[in-house]
Parts: sequence; structure tokens; C-alpha cells
Amino acid sequence: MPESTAARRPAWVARLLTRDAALIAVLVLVLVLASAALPRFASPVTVGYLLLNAVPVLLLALPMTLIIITGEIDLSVASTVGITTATIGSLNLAGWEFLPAVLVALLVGVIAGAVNGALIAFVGLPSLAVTIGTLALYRGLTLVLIGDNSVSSSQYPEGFTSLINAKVGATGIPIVMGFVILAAAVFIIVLHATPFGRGLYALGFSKEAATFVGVHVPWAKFWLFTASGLVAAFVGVFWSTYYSARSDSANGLELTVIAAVLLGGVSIFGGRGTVIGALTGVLIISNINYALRLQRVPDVVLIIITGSLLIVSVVGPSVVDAARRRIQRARRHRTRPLAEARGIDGA
Amino acid sequence: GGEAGGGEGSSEGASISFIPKNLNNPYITLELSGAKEAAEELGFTYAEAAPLDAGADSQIPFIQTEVQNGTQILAVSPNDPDAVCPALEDARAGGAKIITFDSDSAVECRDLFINQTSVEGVAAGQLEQLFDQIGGTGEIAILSATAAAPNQNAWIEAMIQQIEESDEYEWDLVATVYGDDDDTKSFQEAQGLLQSYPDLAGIISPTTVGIAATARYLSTSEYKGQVALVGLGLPGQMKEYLDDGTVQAFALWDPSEVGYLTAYAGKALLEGTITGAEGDTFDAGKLGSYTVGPDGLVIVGELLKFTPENIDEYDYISF
Amino acid sequence: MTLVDHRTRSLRDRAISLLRLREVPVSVALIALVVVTALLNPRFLTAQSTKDLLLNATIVMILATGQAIVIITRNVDLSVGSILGISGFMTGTLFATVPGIPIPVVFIIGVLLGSALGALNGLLVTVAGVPALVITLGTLYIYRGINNAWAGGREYFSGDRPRAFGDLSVDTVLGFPIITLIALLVLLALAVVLAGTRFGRDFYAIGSDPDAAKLFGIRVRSRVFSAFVINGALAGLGGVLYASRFSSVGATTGTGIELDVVAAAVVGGVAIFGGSGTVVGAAIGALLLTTITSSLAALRVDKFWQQAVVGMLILAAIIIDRIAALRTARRLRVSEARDA
Amino acid sequence: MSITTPTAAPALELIDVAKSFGAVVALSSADLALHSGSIHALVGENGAGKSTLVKIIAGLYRRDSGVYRLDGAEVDFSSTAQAKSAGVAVIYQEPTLFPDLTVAENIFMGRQPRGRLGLIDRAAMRAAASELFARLGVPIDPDRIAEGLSIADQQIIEIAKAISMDARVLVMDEPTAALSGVEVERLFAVARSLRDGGAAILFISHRFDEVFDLCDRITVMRDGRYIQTHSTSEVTIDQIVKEMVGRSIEALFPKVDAPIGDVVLSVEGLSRQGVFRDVSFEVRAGEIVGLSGLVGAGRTEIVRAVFGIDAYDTGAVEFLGRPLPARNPMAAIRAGMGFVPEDRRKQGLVMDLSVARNASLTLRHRLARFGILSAARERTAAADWTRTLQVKGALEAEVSTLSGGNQQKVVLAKWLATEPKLLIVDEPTRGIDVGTKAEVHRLLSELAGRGIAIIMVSSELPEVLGMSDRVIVVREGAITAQLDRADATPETIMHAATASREGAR
Ligand SMILES: Nc1ncnc2c1ncn2[C@@H]1O[C@H](COP(=O)(O)OP(=O)(O)OP(=O)(O)O)[C@@H](O)[C@H]1O
Ligand SMILES: Nc1ncnc2c1ncn2[C@@H]1O[C@H](COP(=O)(O)OP(=O)(O)OP(=O)(O)O)[C@@H](O)[C@H]1O
Ligand SMILES: [Mg+2]
Ligand SMILES: [Mg+2]
Repeated sequence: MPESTAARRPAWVARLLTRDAALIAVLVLVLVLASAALPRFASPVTVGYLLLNAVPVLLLALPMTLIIITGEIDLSVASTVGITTATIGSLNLAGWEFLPAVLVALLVGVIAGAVNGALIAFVGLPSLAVTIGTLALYRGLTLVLIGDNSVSSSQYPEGFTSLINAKVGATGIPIVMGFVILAAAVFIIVLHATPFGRGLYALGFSKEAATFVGVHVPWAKFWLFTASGLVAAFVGVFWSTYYSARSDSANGLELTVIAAVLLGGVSIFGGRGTVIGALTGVLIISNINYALRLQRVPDVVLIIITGSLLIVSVVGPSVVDAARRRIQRARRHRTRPLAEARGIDGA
Repeated sequence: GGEAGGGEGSSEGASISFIPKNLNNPYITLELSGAKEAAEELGFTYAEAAPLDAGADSQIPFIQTEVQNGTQILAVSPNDPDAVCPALEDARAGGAKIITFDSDSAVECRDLFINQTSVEGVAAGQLEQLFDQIGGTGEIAILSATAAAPNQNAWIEAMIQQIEESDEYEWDLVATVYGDDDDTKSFQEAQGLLQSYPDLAGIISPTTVGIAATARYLSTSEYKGQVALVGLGLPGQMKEYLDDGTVQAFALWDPSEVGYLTAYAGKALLEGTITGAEGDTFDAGKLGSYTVGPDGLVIVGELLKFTPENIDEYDYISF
Repeated sequence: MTLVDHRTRSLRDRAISLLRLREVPVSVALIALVVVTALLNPRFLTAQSTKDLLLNATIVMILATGQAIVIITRNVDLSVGSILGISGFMTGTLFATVPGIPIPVVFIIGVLLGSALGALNGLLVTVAGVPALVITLGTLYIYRGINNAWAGGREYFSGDRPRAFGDLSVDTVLGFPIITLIALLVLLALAVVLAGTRFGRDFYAIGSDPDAAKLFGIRVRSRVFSAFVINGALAGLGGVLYASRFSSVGATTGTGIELDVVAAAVVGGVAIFGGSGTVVGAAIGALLLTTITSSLAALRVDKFWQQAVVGMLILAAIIIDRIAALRTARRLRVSEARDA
Repeated sequence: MSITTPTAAPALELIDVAKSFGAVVALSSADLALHSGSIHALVGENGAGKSTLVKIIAGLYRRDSGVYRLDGAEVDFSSTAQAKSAGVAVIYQEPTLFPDLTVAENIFMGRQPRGRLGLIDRAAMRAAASELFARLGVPIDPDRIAEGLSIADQQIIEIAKAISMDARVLVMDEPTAALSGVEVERLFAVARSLRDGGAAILFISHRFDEVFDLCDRITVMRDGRYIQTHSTSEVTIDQIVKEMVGRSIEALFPKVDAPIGDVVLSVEGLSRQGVFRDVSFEVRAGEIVGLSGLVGAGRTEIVRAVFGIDAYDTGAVEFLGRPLPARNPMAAIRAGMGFVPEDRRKQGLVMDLSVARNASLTLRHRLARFGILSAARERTAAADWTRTLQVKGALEAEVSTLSGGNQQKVVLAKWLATEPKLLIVDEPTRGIDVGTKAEVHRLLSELAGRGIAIIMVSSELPEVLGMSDRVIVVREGAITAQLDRADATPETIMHAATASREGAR
């Protein structure tokens, strides 16, 4: 390898200083600290449990990242998970086979997402309001579908449930992570390496700027929300087999997903963020939570930590920015001092 | 895993972990106080962990981390009877003894189930109290916890069966509603019941949150004294309503005894005194000796029925 | 082109502009709902039922009023449920641990506590210049965590509180429960402030165009901060009233109420991106949302359908609002062309 | 040239004021003195720093250095409210209205008349607004919300707002840009009466006839610095222009004649209710068509509709002999159109993305292989055009860190990279410095020479005159004149652009 590091360093350093790199560093730090402090942490058992529990949030974070990058938000994801588990559960009670029920559930998820998408993209309603509405609507339909029943994985063919809990050899990595990685790869490619994804950043920065370079704004939004529904449906399938299908499945999960995505550096204003960052955000929260739980730190502390991390992650950069600007101004003033001018202040 | 599983015979210094449905609920706090007391008596290392809400998914990570911590006795009140099974099986594979208390998992996932009192007993007790107040006719309704709560649903099922089988009970069960063990929601459900069913004669609420919220609503409305309310309630919380006449009787057991017995059952399992088979007997400290019933079921005791006359004897069931 | 004398607006003009108010659709919906339900189930409007309807709406109404102010400034506060929880538990604690504490003092402490928590939100939002959605999502967790840590498994029951305090939500004056009257007074005061004072109009200006507001010399940060403080104070008041009405206050009091509150404001015609809407509209929205639950129960609609109906109602409200906005925009554009 | 100094201290005085935005020096050394009872003009090219100066006066920006005095006392405002309460009223170049509030409230925001109990007296407010509008002679309903007002009406409300303040110092940054002749006259009458009442007025305009008609003195600025102050009676337009530009006009507009080819774009009867009506024109290969008119005339809306950004109700667009679908910018891009929008920061660029990403945004479909983009290919494509246009700044740099001129070059690069047959440029030189401006002009000329058709929307008359082969004038959404290069003069264009509404054209 050629030794031109001196010339390359700026780009190299710049890459190290990106938010993603910083997040990954934080994740590594968390892992190292947890492994050092907790003897049982670094084990395949942790890997297995932690990742399996994180699957829903990891998956939901993928479309959420894209949606937030375009400046929108989807609060209905958890309810969509709910309605798809209810679909599987109630079809199971009606005597359906597992696979056909899953197909119907995926369809339900797509429809749920498309309804959001159509209202937001074509009717032009604000996504925050629409998805608050569908959050209630889809959860309501979940109740209608499954009522007071609880349908658990024991109802399904042995193969599916054991597949969910199967691990890759002795590593402890669940087989389903393969699916998560696949989905993540799809979203990473779509966002970072396709014309469509490039358009999403433009869209998130400014709708006008995107329109001028030929992004079809309504369709782009429509597809994103539909994709969000589909992914939520996959999570619903996972949920019904790993946990159970009930009316309260995934209740309140939307805020967890959004918090993790924002922690992962995706800007709520749109236009900034990466899939890797968002996934790292999810993993940071899951690891901290898991490690603290292993120490039997009460959940109360965990939610305070989650909230604080979220605030620090957005306030931090803005404080750093302000400080940097102040230093710059001070430097300028040193070279060209401001005339002592303090007259009527305020009047 | 693999670090659990103490030696046969002695259980001194063994670890026991309690995972109730959720924390921050007075009923559960009482339960755990009994558990802690027993653990101290037995010289166990005691731990408790639970989520803040009673979701199926939120409880599982706690079971998992306790499994990983190598706890030797795992006592769980499952929020979902089947969803907890994979995690419980992992625990068992690691050598831990599994006990469910308060609500049960699928039978094959645990060694013992410590139930307050028999499902039939709970159902019968509440129906009797209702019968005493309104007789055998009229419209009645049930206000439960969450729609999928296993123990609630078991009691409701038993009540419906007993009403059908009995010749005295000619009630018309018009509705079953769910307050989700949420004070506000239960309150509004109670209110909705009275509005929808003007002729309602009585309400059964087999949950401490539900009965308190319903009593609060009744006591603040014109229905006070008109509509009978029975169910499972905490004496400390319900005394007010007994005093003001909103409620004439309600029932419960001593929650701390459930926790207490669970810890002793754990000791017996760990020491190999019992295996969970029907007919096994074990010693439970101040509670005396207990015998395992079919399907690994252990019943703590009888339903305690509270009335204005005896309520003051039970104020220890409080905090 | 004719010059119209705008000082003498015709009655018809006034009537038309009245009909265009954003509160109209929600009020019509509310009236229709009550009338239809009462026709089908006459007990729906008995004294007790009416009292219950009002009581149910009271707390959400107070929270929606505060939320409306925050939303009008183009912000949002998701932490209100947690603030209500802490204030409610504080109320329980005060009565249980300070025997004989006067009721007004408890109100004051609850409101101050809420204001302090709201002020923290406001500080974070204005000083750091970070979107309120993120900040208050964070404080939603933090405040709830604090509430949990403080309360643990403890709960305070209505029996621990003085009878007079509980009676605030039992006794009525002119058919209105006292806590509802408190809420209405607060609502009225804030409605006047928002519509009739310079301070209140600043909120609209800020939400309408924050950049223009800054250019204009409006103290944007200080106003946004005040909006969060007012909202916090109202959530604090909501917590005290909660303790008066319901049987227990503990670690989870008020969980999840934030989305209902935002929904009530949106249904009541408060534009989610700020600048328009009124607290009265938000309060009517809250009344509509809580009434719909009761009326579905009164109509014996399957309980499992209730939440779905609420969801549809929210969607209908924003769709109607959008259609109205589009029509207004079109009307303005065309009338502009005619002027030209 | 020396000016007789009035005896009293100036009402407002700026000495050697400087202001930079990051690397951009907006003002390097500005001087200004306004006197009570006098109207003072400030002229200078686009980007000379006039608006920046205004914003410093208004308290919106804080100067980096220099002196700011009001009535002889030094001041340092940190908000516009402070300036306002010190008696300084400002009409900004861009209207700053609150769209959700009524017109009356917009005027009296923060100063609403109060009645009983200290509450806002809406009737009084409405009456006061009506009175102001009567004084200005415009029929605007004080109770209507500001949303959807035309630019001219918005400007009138700004004016009403400023005069209602009875300020000692009134600053007007291009208040007439959107107004018709009658409205301008009324405004001038009001301004004169305010002057006679003792106000000090600063008036900024690009229209020399107005400047000479209204003002007593004229200050010229160039490239952020003070050049000279004249008494209006002692100076000629030529002299002012020379000082403003600092070089001869010819050098700025290096239009070379290009062979004009076949019709590339043909627009037939395009209408959109309330925005523009019955717009028809053609553009040929190698031709530069200037679209002129007042701000708010609807030029931008017309070209946006042609490109497919906005919808139109009736009419048709034909491009290269084939009909172009409505509301489909992608189709327009594919067919070979490019569009450099007027607002570079919000429409032209994605400020958070790098130069390379921005420059290749229009090419994203073409650069993708099997639907996947490669960063390397993107960089190569971007490098070509940014090098040709001499964009200063690394390819990886975020465009937000570039200067305005360089940002505009990135916008141009991203469209040139698509090798368009027709390029629409909307205010291509707004806010970029003189040097870069000349470069942009040379580039446009060169592109025309290569056979590319160009539609240039511009509010700068010299630019339109210097660059266009043909000038189309738009007034109130309709084409009022199509002038060949030979017939296009400032007079013919302004006449077509402003002919009074009642006028018989
Ligand atoms: N907020 C800002 N950030 C960066 N650069 C700015 C900013 N505001 C102005 N500039 C730059 O400062 C210079 C002076 O701009 P200014 O708006 O004062 O010019 P102007 O004389 O008012 O021009 P015009 O006649 O077009 O209104 C321009 O180069 C402009 O791009
Ligand atoms: N009635 C209106 N309501 C709101 N905004 C308007 C209205 N008319 C024009 N605008 C806005 O003002 C800006 C300039 O107006 P417009 O595009 O109509 O004029 P133009 O002839 O293109 O002038 P210029 O290109 O000099 O701005 C545009 O961004 C447009 O969105
Ligand atoms: Mg300017
Ligand atoms: Mg324009």
C-alpha cells in the first residue's frame, strides 16, 4: 500500500469524525465496558438474547430512518405490528395454516402502510397527524380482530418456532439475524446507493430542491410508508412466533424505535442520517439496557438513561456547534476588533 | 448458562429470582415482601426484576438476564402463558428450578405453580358474595384487567361455568369489559357499564385495580349503594369504600403468603425434596406444610372475605 | 374595482366568517354525536351521565389547552403524561405525609412542579435550538423514570386524601362538577390571553412564520419558553385534578396520555404546524374524543371497536381540515385574480 | 465632489461598518448618513451589500466592526425590537408577513391598539388598518388572512406597517420592485409627507427614474464598500452607473451572436387560474430569451409550469417536436431540459450534501448501473463539470460551506452535466459577485453558441438587455410584449411591465 498518509490524512480524519464513526465508537466502548465489568456479558447467550430481543426495533428502524430522512414520521408502526400479529392470530383461530396466514398478514401490513402513504403523499396531510390517527385506528382494528384472545407460538408448526430460536453454531447469533442483515442491506443500498435514495436526501432537505431534480415527491413518500407497513408486517410475523399474538402486541414500541433512530444521528428535520447510524443507535440502547439488566439495575434507570441519551445526542452537537461558532467569532474579532459600541441597549 | 444447579441436599446460599408481571403495583409489592421474608429465612440470595408494564415482550428480557445470571430458582408470574416458555426452557436447561406464581405458564414449562387459591375457589367466593347482596337474579357485568391476562380469564371462565351449572344463580351476564389494570381506563369502563346497562344489579371485578376504580366511580355517583360491587381488592385500598357503604364485601388472600410459599417451594425443589409430582409434600415455614396437587399446582390457602366487621383484622395486608 | 368599506361588515359576511372558523366542524360533530346518542339512549343525558361526560373530558381538556398553545408556536410537548404523573403523585404524597395541608397549597405546589418541568422542556428547546419533538420525547422518558423511581410500588389512594379534595370531582355547581369549572375557568382565561393580548398573539406569529417573527423583533425564545411553562403548569394542574378524581396515583399515572392530547388538539382544529387554531377548539376536541368513548359505550357498540372509531375520527378531522384549507387557498387565489 | 454638511447631527449614521458571513464578506466598509426631513437613496448592484446594511440598521445582524449612531449616540442593537423602539422602521426586501394572521394584525403585530382591560381592540385595529389602506389608496380587506396575498399586496402591507409606526428613521429596501405605476406614485406621496413631517428616509431601488424623482441625496455602494454620496441635483445617471459598476457595462454582458436554429420549445395557451393566463411563446436552439417583468409578475410560475414543477389548467407544452407531459419534471429532464431555480439555497442545492453529490443529483439515474450508484463514477462525473466551471472547493465539501457564486456554479454544473437542449435559468446572477456574474454571463453565451436554447428570467434590466436575443415581458401573469434585441430598450420593457392596470394595452 502506498505511504501517502500525510496527504490522505484529512479525508481519513474526516471519516473518523463522522457521526457514524462516533456512534460506532460509543457502541464499542459500551461493549468493552460491559464485558470488562460484567463477567457474564461477553457470552454467546448474551448475543442470542440481546439480538433476538432487538430484532423488532432493528427492523422497524430501517424504514423509519428513511421516512425521517425525508422529513416525515411514522407513529403507527407499532400498531401495524399489532394488527399483523392479530391477523395471524385470528386466522390461526379460524383454522388457517401458518403460511397462508403470514401471507395475509404481510398484505395487511402493506395496506396499512399504503393507507398512511396515500393520505400523506396524495392528500397532502402532515404525517405526524395522520399516523397519530392510524396509530389509534390500527390498534383499534387489532382489538377488533383478536379481542381477548392470545395466540402463542405453540400453535404454529414446530419448524417456525425453532427457526426463530435457532442460532448460528456456537456464536449465539440467531438465524433470524440473517434476515435482519438482508433487510438492512436492502435499505442501505436503497438509501445510499440508488437514485431513489439520493432523491430522499434531497427531499428531506427541501421538497422543492427534490422536485427540481425530478424526484416524484408523492410517490417517493407513498412507497416509503408502504415499505414501512411491509416491514412492520414482517416484525408482526416475528412477534407472533417469538412472543405471541395479542391485542397489546408491540404497544408503545413506536417511541422506542424513533428514539433509537434519532439517537443514531438521523435528523428529525430530515436530510441527514444513515441506516448504519440508526442501527448503531438501536444496538447502543439494547446493549446498555441488557448490561444494566444483567446487573439488575431497575428499568426506571434504563428509561432515564434512554431519555437522557436522546437529549444529549441532539443537544450535544448543537452546543458544540454554537461553541465552535463562538470561537470563530472571537478569532475574527481579534483580527478586526469591534469598536467599543454599547449605546442604548434595549431602550 | 450452565452455572446454575446447586448441590443436592443443601440449598444454603442459593439464588432465587422473582419476576412478577410488572413492578410498581401495590399488590405485587406485597407479594414480593413475603418472598423476601422467606428468602431471608432461608439464607437465599434474593433478587427481583420486572418491567414497568405488563406486556408479554417486556417481561422476557428479564427472564433471560436472570437465566444468564445463573439463578437457581426462577419464580415468574407470566404475562403470557406461552411466550415465556422458550426463555423458561433455557433456564431449565441451565439447571434452574422454575416456579410460576400468581399466574401460570403452559404446564410443561415450569416445575410448580403456586396459586393463591384454586381457580374455582376464587370464582365461587366472588359469586357467593354477590349472591348475598343481590340474590340470584338481575343483570351483572365483569370488569377485568387486560383482555389476555391468563389468571383473570381463568377466573372468568370458571365463574361463567359455575353460573351455568348452578340452579341458584339466574343472573344475566351482560358484559365483560377490560380496564387493562389501568386506573383511568377501569374507571371509565365502570362508568360505561352503568350507562349502557341501566338495570345493572352488580359488578364483579376480579382485579385489585379494577375494583378500586369501580368503587371510586360508584362512590362518586348516584349509583352508590344501588349497584353491588364484589371482587378482589386490597384491604388498605378498599376500606374507605366499605366504610362509606359503596361496597359491602370483597375478597382476596394475603399476597405476601404467595411470595413466601413460592420461596419455600423453591427450596424444596432445589434440595430435591420434591420434584413437582402430584402428592409431593414440603415444609413452608410459618405457613406449615403443603402438598403438590395435579399438574404441579400448589394452593396457598382459602380466599379471605372482607366485610366491614372483619376488615380491621386484615390491615396488615397493606403497606 | 370597488372600494369596500370594511368598517361596516355586513351581517352575512360575519356569518360566513363565523362558519369558516376551524372550531365549527368539531363542534358540529360533537353536537351531532350527543344528539344521536341521546336519541338512541335517553339515559345518555341524565344528570349523572352528563356529569360523567364532563368529568371525563376535564383532565384531557386541560392538557389539550396547554398542548394547543405549544402546537400553535410550532412545537409539541410529548412529556405531558409524565408531568401529570409526577404532579399527581406529588399530590398524593403531600396529602399522605403532610396531615392537614390546605388544599389550595397542594394546587399551587402541583402547578409549580408542572411549570418547573415544563420550563426544563422549554429551556432545552429554546437554548439548544433542538426540535421539541425530540426533546420532549426524551423528557417523556426521563420524567416517567423519575416518577417510577420516586413512587416505586407505592400508590396513594383516594382514602388517603381529605374528603373535601375528592369532593371537588363529585360536587356540582349548576350541574358542573367543580373540577370541570376549574378547567373551564382556566380555559376561558387562556382563550382571552391568546385571542386578546399582545403576548398571546405573539404565539400565533411565531408559529405562523418563525423567521418572520425573529425579523419582526418578537422574542421568539422567551415566548416559546413561556408556552412550555404554561403547558407544564396545566399538566401539573391536571395531575392534581387527577388525584382528586381517580382512586390511585402511582408510578404509571398518566402513561400514554400524550398522544390522546395531541389528537384532541388536532381534532379541535389546531394546525399541527403551528400558527392557527384556538384553545377552545382543542378543548372541544378533547370533549369530542372523550364523549365518543362514552357514547359508543352507551350505544353498546362492541368495546373492541371503540378505539378504531376514535382513530377514524382523528383521520376524518384532519382530512376535513385539509379540504377546508385547500378550498380557502383556492378561493383566495381566485379572488386575488379577480382583484387584479 | 464635496457635499455641504447639514448643521444638525445625522438622524442615523454608519461609519466604516463591516459584516461577514463565514467566508463571504458582505460589507467591508460602509458609510451612510441620514438626515431628518430628507430622503436618501442607496444604490448599488445586486450583492453590493445594501440589504445587509439594512439588516444591521434594523438590529437583525450585528456588525463585525464600525460605528452605528442614532441622533449622535452610539447604539448596538441585538434585536429588531430594540431598533424598533428606538424609532427605526424597516421594510425588508422580502416581505415578512405571518400567513395565518389577518392583514390588520400583521400591520399592528406587537403594537395592537388596546381597549378596556388592556385587551386588544379589534375594531380599532381594523379601522386603523382601513385608514392606512385608504391613505395608500389600495382596497385590501383588513380581515383577510395574509396567506395568498400577491407580492404587490404583501409589499403594500409592509409599507403600511412601516408608516404606521411614525418612525424617525424609515428604511425601505426595494419597496417598489413589485408595484405598478399608480401604487408607486401613492407611495411616493406618502413618503414625501413623512419627510415633510421630519422623518429620515432611506430608499433602495434599482430604478433610477424613481431615485431621481424621490430622493434628495444618493449614496453609491459597490462590493460591500462605500463609494460616494451625491446630491441628486448635481449628478447624472451615467455617473452613478459608472460608480456602481466600476467598469463599463459591455464587459459585463459578453453576449456573442450565435446561429439561431429550429424551434426547441413551444408553449401554447398555458393558463393557471389566478396565476397566469394564455401564455404562448417559442424558443429556438441557440437563442437566449429573456423573461422580464416586475417581481411577482408570474415569470417564475410560468417557467415552473413549463418544466413540470407546478400544474397548469389548460394549454400545452411541446419540446423538440413532442408533447411534454404536465407535472413531471423527470420527463422534462429526460427530454433534455434543465432548470436553474431562483432560490439556490432552498431549490437549487441540497445544502447538506457534498459538491459531488449535488452535481451528480440530476444524473443519478443515468449514472446508476443495474440501479446501483457508484461513488467513484459519481465523483468523476461531478469532477468534469465542476472543473470546467472552476468551482472553488473540494468535491467532498458540503455545498453550504461554499460562497454564493460557487454555489451557483455547482447548480449550473449539475444541469450542464445532463447536456440539456434547453436551459431555464431563473435569476441566474442574483446575489453573486461581479466577477462571477461576468463568468456566468460568458458561460450562458457560450452555451447558446453551442446550440442550447436558454430562457433567462431576470429582474435586472441591464442583464436582460445585454444577454437576450429576444425579450418577453410578463405583467400580471400575461405576456404583454415580445421584443427583438433591436427593439428592446429599458423604456419599452418597463412600459410593457408596468403599464397601469387600467391602461389600454
Ligand atoms: N445570510 C447570509 N449568509 C451568507 N451570505 C450572505 C448572507 N446575506 C447576504 N450575503 C451575501 O452578502 C452579499 C451582499 O448581499 P446583500 O443582500 O446585502 O446585497 P444587496 O445589495 O441587497 O443586493 P440586491 O440588490 O440583490 O438586493 C452577497 O454576496 C450575498 O450573497
Ligand atoms: N400570491 C402569492 N402568494 C404567495 N406567494 C407568492 C404569490 N405570488 C408570488 N409569490 C411568491 O413570490 C415569489 C416571486 O413571485 P413570482 O414567481 O410570481 O414572480 P416572478 O415574476 O417570477 O418574479 P421574480 O422571479 O423576480 O421573483 C415566488 O417565490 C412566489 O412563490
Ligand atoms: Mg437587497
Ligand atoms: Mg421569480
